[in-house]
Amino acid sequence: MITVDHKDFDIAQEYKQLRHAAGDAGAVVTFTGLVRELYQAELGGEATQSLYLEHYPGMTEKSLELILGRAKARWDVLDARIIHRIGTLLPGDQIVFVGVASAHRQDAFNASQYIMDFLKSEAPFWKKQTSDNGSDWIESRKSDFEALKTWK
Amino acid sequence: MITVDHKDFDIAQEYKQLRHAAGDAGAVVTFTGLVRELYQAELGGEATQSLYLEHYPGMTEKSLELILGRAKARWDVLDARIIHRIGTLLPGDQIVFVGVASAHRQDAFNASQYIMDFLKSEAPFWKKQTSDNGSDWIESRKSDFEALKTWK
Amino acid sequence: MLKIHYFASIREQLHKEEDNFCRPEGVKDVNDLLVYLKTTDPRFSEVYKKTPKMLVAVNQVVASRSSELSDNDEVAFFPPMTGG
Amino acid sequence: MLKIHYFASIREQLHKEEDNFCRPEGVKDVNDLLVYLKTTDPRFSEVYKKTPKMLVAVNQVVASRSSELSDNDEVAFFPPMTGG
Repeated sequence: MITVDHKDFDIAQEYKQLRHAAGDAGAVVTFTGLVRELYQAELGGEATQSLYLEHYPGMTEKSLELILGRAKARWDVLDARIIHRIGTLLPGDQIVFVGVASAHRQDAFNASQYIMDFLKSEAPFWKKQTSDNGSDWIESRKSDFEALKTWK
Repeated sequence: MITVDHKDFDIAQEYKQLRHAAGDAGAVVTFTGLVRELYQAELGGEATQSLYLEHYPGMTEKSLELILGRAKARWDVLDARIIHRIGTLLPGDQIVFVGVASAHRQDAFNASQYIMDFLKSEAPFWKKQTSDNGSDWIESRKSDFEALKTWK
Repeated sequence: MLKIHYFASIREQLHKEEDNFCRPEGVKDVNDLLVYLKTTDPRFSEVYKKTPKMLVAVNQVVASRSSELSDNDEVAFFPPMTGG
Repeated sequence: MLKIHYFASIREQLHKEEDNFCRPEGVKDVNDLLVYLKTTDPRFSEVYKKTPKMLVAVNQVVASRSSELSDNDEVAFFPPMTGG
């Protein structure tokens, strides 16, 4: 199931739901992305005051469904969940959740990492960071494109 | 932190603790292993009634610390957590938890998968399954040894 | 009617979220549309130059410069995605 | 004193969790200990044959057949691990 919403999410509830929906799962992997105070620390960036997340309604859901479908075709997935928040977020806030339940751990790890890697470069979300120095749109990271090569 | 205990664990509490201890985390990955009703479905196994987990007190904690240390040396880990249950468990019960908080998602995914892969073959735990046909010690899976080659 | 969406830095620099107009004669693919927009909208022309990695989607699927356009298509221009 | 632990299927088949005895003369490494146990304990000999993948730990670290033994070492025999 896919949710794109301003609302926050509760990992305990998502985990419970995954276990329930999956039936006889042996492995559940969850990934949660958080707003970092020093989002671009590596680039000498300054402290984040807030992060604004814009998206393309319609295309976002469509692209997440496609990514989820490819992951399910490639690995044995019993149940999977994607949540992505939009709007204004603060440091420490949850941005994104991916949860996968499988019979075996390799499927759950691979599928969740695959979903995150492609979400980064295929799902139409854009981040704008506000810091002491004003506001700036975040540039895509080269390492995010490199990550896609793993899945060839 | 490492815990080996009969007691169950609460993923929400572990996640909260990881976020807190990690400080400025951008990514939290959790892995939870569960008792499957059909543990060895692939081998034509029958339904599990219960699973008994034996361990080697002292060596267990030592080997988990070593695995955790190697993971921390290899990836940027802000905080990590391993919980492994022992004693008698029932289908659907939680067996094992691994949680990793990092600045970036690749570190969190890699470190948690690495910990699980080596936990399987280095930490002295043994599973005994009880089914309609009696009790039997679970055999180690070839795929678990194959998984280690990834990390060479 | 072509429905054109602009997102993120492109939307901000253009000071608009969308354009709606009938597909001009001769605009048969994305490249034609880009030429048309650059010719008729000096601000778009400027933003296009400043966004070398500009992406395009046709009917909510990422497309290439040579993707054909039909009447009633939904086209979107945006910078590389940075979600997650 | 050598302290010897048995785990899982090995423990069950031997009907005991541990053995404690002074290191016999000539028992200098794990292999010597195995020979000693197989000679003195027919049941161990049988279990050893039935457990081709038997592992050994010396002082709580997985060791090889050629690992040297000292007085007061803790030795453990067990099948391949199946945790997680």
